[in-house]
Amino acid sequence: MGEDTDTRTKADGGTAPRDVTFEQVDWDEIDADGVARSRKRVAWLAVVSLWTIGVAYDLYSRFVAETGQAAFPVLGSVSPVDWLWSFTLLVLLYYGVVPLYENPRMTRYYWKEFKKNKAAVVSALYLIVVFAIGVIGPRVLPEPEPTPGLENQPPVWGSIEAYSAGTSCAGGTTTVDGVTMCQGSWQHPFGTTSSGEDILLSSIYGMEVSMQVGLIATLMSISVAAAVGLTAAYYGGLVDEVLMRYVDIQMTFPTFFLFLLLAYTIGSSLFVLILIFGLFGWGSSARIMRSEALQRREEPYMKAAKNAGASSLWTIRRHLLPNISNSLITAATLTIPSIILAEAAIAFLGLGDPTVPSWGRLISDGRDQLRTAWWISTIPGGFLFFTILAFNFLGDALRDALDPRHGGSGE
Amino acid sequence: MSTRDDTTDVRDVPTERDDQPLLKISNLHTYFRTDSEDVRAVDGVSLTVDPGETVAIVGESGSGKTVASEAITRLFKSPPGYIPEGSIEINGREITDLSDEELRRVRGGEVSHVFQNPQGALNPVYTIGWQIREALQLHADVSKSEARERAVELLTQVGIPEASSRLDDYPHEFSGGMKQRVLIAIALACEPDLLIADEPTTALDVTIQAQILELLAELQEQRDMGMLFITHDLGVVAEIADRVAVMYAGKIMEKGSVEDVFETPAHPYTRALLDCLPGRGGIGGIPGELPDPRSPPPGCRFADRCRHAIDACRTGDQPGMHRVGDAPDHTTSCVHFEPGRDSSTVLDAGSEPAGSPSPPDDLERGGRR
Amino acid sequence: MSRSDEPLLRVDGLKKHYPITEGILNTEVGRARAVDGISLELERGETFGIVGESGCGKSTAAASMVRLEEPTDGEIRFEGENVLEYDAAELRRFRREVQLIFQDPDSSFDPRMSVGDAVAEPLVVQGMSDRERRREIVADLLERVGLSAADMKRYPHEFSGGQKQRIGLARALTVNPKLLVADEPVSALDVSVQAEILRLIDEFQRELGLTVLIISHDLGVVRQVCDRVAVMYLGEFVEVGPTEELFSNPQHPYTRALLSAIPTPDPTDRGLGVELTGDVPDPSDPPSGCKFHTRCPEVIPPSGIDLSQETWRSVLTFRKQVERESIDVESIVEMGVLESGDKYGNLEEPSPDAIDDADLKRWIRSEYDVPDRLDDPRAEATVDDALDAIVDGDHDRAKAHLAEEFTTVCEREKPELEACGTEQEAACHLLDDVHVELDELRLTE
Amino acid sequence: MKWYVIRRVLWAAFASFIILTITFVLMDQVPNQQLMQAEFQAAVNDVDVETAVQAEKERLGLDRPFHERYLDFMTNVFQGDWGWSYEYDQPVVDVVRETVPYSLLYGVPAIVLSTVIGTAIGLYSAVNQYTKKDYAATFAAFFGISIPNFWFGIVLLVVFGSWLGWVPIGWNADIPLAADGSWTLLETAGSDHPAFFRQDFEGERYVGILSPANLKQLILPTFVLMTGAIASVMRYARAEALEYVDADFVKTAKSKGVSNRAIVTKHIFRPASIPLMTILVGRILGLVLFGSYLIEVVFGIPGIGLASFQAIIRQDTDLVAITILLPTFVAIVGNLIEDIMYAVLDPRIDYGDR
Repeated sequence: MGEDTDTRTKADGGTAPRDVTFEQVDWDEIDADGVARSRKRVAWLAVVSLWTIGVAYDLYSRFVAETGQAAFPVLGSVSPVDWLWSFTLLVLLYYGVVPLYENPRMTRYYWKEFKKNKAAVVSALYLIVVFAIGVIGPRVLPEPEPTPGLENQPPVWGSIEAYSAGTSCAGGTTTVDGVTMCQGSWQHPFGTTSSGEDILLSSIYGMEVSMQVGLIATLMSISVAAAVGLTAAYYGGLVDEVLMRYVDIQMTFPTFFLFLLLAYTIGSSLFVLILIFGLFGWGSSARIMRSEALQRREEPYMKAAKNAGASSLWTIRRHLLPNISNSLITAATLTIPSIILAEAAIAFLGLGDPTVPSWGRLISDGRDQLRTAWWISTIPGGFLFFTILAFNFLGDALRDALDPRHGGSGE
Repeated sequence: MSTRDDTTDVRDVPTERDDQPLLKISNLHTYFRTDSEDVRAVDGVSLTVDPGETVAIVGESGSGKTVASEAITRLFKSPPGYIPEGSIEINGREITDLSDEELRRVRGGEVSHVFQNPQGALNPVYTIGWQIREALQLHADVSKSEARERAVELLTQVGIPEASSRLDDYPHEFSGGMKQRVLIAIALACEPDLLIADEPTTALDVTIQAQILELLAELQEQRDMGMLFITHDLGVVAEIADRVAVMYAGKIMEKGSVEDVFETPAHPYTRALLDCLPGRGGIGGIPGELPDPRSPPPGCRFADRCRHAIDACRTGDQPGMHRVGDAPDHTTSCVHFEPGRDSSTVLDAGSEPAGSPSPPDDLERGGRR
Repeated sequence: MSRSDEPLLRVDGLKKHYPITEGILNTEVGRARAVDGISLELERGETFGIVGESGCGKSTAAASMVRLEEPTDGEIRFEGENVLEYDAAELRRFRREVQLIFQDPDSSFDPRMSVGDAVAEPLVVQGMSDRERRREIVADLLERVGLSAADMKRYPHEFSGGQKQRIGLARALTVNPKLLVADEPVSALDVSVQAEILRLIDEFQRELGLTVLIISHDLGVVRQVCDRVAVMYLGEFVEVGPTEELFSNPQHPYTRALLSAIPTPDPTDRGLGVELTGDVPDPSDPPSGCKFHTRCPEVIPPSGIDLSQETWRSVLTFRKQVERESIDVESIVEMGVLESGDKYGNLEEPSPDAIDDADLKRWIRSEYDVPDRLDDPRAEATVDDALDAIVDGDHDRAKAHLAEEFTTVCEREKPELEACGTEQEAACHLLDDVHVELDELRLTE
Repeated sequence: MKWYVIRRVLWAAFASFIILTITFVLMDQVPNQQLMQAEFQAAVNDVDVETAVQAEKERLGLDRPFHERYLDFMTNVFQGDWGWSYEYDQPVVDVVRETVPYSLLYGVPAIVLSTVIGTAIGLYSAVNQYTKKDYAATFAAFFGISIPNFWFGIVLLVVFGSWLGWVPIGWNADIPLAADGSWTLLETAGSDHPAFFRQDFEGERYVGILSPANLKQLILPTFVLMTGAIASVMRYARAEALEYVDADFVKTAKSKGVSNRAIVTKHIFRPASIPLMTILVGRILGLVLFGSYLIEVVFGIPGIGLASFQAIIRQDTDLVAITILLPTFVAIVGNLIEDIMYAVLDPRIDYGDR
């Protein structure tokens, strides 16, 4: 078999420098060729390998050599959360930014669709700012530290009765109706907490925490969910049964309560929190993606791919995954804010990592001073609220914009 | 937008009927609002249906035939759809300016619909009996038991065996053909004067289609009901219609009695459509695409795909309805049939040989005998 | 190397059953017999059509033939090689030789893949890694199906149905297949576009020497393009033959019914042959014997019973209802009372007991269109006995009576495809007589 | 159908079993409070610490092999013997019995109200899709979903409690109770009632669940819990209803002459309500369970959430286990009901093979 394809080529002269029509392809030659990878992919694989080596070395020095955290040139020591964070950023870059850059036509189209939703554009801008400050801020700014004497300082535009504030007043004092009022100052634009920590600084550090928790845990959760959901839907049968029954069990244990249980028994660091939300919170996303993928699996274009001779992996990656991206993005945009909220709630309850400058902890700090120093709870609460709101708006708009069938209206 | 009133032309054609038509649509437009320009789904359609008569609207997808049928009782989704101009009279009463409440009484009472897709047209969570009873009780004050009796009667009439035991079944327990029968029963529940059947057999197999067509014809005869039959299938038209209107891109291209239109198709579009039928020799289809319904080109909508297009076809509005030969009701919207032009350019052109679509310029000169 | 005397594709006794499971352990309780033993041979360069109503298994048959579905049973040989024994690499090569065109142009393209990528996909998965070469092949093909190379970057929703179907054809041709399987290639399109697509398929077939298998419910389409046609009913071929012979001289009652049900575009030729009543039976519980006998307008009556075909048909329907115990006496009484007017007008609660047996029997007859008196005395006696039994509420007796007298050969024995013309074959007991006669003739000679 | 229900019930039982096992294993890792106390006592009393701890272990049965303790734990849980709370100094069962009613006090009205209101808004929004009303409702829903309810609670407390003084800031746990500590709907009590501790007034005031004072202090927690829930319900209801707004059968109904109102209530709501109900049971339950935890902490309501929170802070192991298990079981039962309801309510679905 196959020799006839040869004859076809030769019948056409065979000496042509390039086969440009389909009749002239020598498939046996192609069968003999190996698989080539694009340069982009090679670069990506290199970066991932580098990262993996870094993690491996870190793990080695911690647990095998027991020399403590590994020190790297330039970077110094890298915490577990930072490892995850760097990987998350890499993935966002490779799967989010690079395709948009490579496909300007598609990008313009998405942007045109996305632009229609004003609330989403504002949200996106807000999130980009928060993200940028959150990523860069903690690298260049000093850590917020309790400053005895400068407790309960008001924000720059406000004032507070001097007896409620610390011993000194950064913005000087005034006297109103015989009460000495402590004025705000640009030294602490958003004021300070009851322990004298600068609220602006704390909020910036809080941005990093929220972004880390939200993005890392969501990436983990969505990746697992997509892998499980797609595998279950594509293969069906026993694979589906086993995976989905496991999801059932996992989902009966609400993540929040699971975290409480684990926080109680093994302690609660930010790393543990991220892992728990990332590894145990994907049940409902997996269900959504599975049901979507089940529908897509029956579409004729899946059959067309199979008919072309595509492997299962190819079909899942190139057809199933892109076509459930609506569900994926929906799930992701539902997951990010809920995880940020959960982290804040846990920090608010005081059950989280006490060393982490989370917004939830700030809100909790200001709870008792609400009547006097309302800004301590309100300002970080506002950041939290608007971040969650922005993610929700953004998700809604993305869902609309990413649907290529959405374009036409009318009939 | 066309300001020319197609109806004036129709009035030129002497009609022998003295009595009032059951349905009279004049210069109906139906547009849909979009982000950019409106989609002109129906763009000036005039049509009458007499009691006991079957009129078919035939056209391909995108011709606006379904929208035209839904515009009669304003069933299309609104917004975005709206009727910018036109008049619809039922038994002499204008219904375009009726309120929703008044229109509600027309729907199902005087005018009923049967739709294309029987699978989705029945509410899956109610029994068949409930859905027929609902139709009955909306328009007549009947008790529950009377309604039940009537429902059994209706189901028996549409050929559902053991009707009374099937009243409590849910739609998913019926086959496609049976569902369509149930939907016909619902449509007939209140003895409508006009039945609008929108591709009622398209989703069904030929053998089931034959059953449904026979049923419709039978029921129509019993009730002397007018029927507006929407279809894309010329075979079905030839089978069931008395008169036919050919629609293309929101306009009527040709109308007349079914015999006239099939024997002497006048409009180049009708002729091309008939040529596409299997077994008619003309293999090759109609090259080109429908014009953009947002901004249709000037002149005849079909001009760009027409073998006989001349300069006059590409200016002004859609040509008026001109009489074809001596047939009383047979009119077409083609410049070649304008008084003073030679209509034989179109009428005598044979169908092109299979597999070799020649450019239109060549065919201009065609018309050899 | 293939043997040239082998047909391109040879299918033998192909079956595809879907298990129906129930209960806590998913035990198999039945099987939907979508394809139940079909055989065919595709010669190189011919166009073969399979027609049938929806649910007859024609699409499943096509999918099983090219191993998109794993057949339950049967043998498939492509150029002499057993397709069912292919390993992964061979199967991939086989995919190259056999390509499909799908029914719905809207859903047969991944909405998130540009048309260029979609057409190039077979090339990519078959291992052609040279991007530029792929681009050139795709550009060439798009132009050959009447689009432009610039369309490569556009997405499927930007094209009309007809254009998409052209692209579908281009996608199928990229790997230069030998067999093209078109599953309802034009049924989702308008007639004017249908003709274009069919012409395009025809052109490529001639140019490339393709073998084409067309699956369609539309007899018009099949008649127009196919050399040979198979008519399928409930997973089996009931008739196979050269197109013109089959259409002009159909041998199987189902083919005849199907042909008569097509509306002709001729207003002077009205009246469709509504010969088939009811729906296609459930493929998980197909009728015994000839699967078509439950709807057949030409069921052979048992010898010794002489009834008009119409009456005989109604007696059979009646019998089927008795068999399924679905004679709803209550509702028949309800209807009967309604229609009888005065006689039972004063009845409070219409119940079978309150009705005269004779009336009830008459009503049951009329419900199933059985005449009040059958011409054949033996048949009449049987029906009457059965009715008595039903009125008495003894369904078993009624069943036994009817089964004894009215079991036809169509129900008992499964007809096989047998030659009934030069190349025509049909599976019907009506043809047995012809053969018997022929045999007798031969014997006497 | 029968098999389907049986399967679901068995599955719920199996899931509960797994959850209990996980809880037991995790709790087994936590240092035992009593042992630590014994150790401390021994150190104080200058006895041999080792022997004292060993004795205490024996007394508590902790020296027995793992599987025996595991079996014990399982039987105890099923027999309602849920251990001892050191913080409350009473059996855990009693703590649960005392605290759960407080959670129901605001939880039940919040669930009922948010379901009704949310569904109504969602339907309305779907029917008026792409109009200003729809956008307004959707926009409001985003706010409802996004607002962190613990923070919202605090802000509302400041505004309405401390600035405006409309509602009390502290939560008075005794108001819904009668003088003898039992629950009552409405009755009058004098100043000797524990709720009025340190208050001096003449005559009698209302106490009980329906008393004005109690309702007043319930307003904010109920409202805060509702905001998120209404928004969620509304979004689900809208999405479900949109599935049917353009359905063919709605067009059939319209062509029959059914009024717009009846189309919404009969033809759209009824089919949409089936999947909706099932979503609601699962999702809203989770939302409320999670929300109540925070709300009780913020408002100081002595419900099960606050008890659990304090148990965690104060290392009251048995109480932690039970207060975390309880909502989990509520979720399991909720899911079970959800699945069975779906099967019962939807005539379209044949559960023959699954």
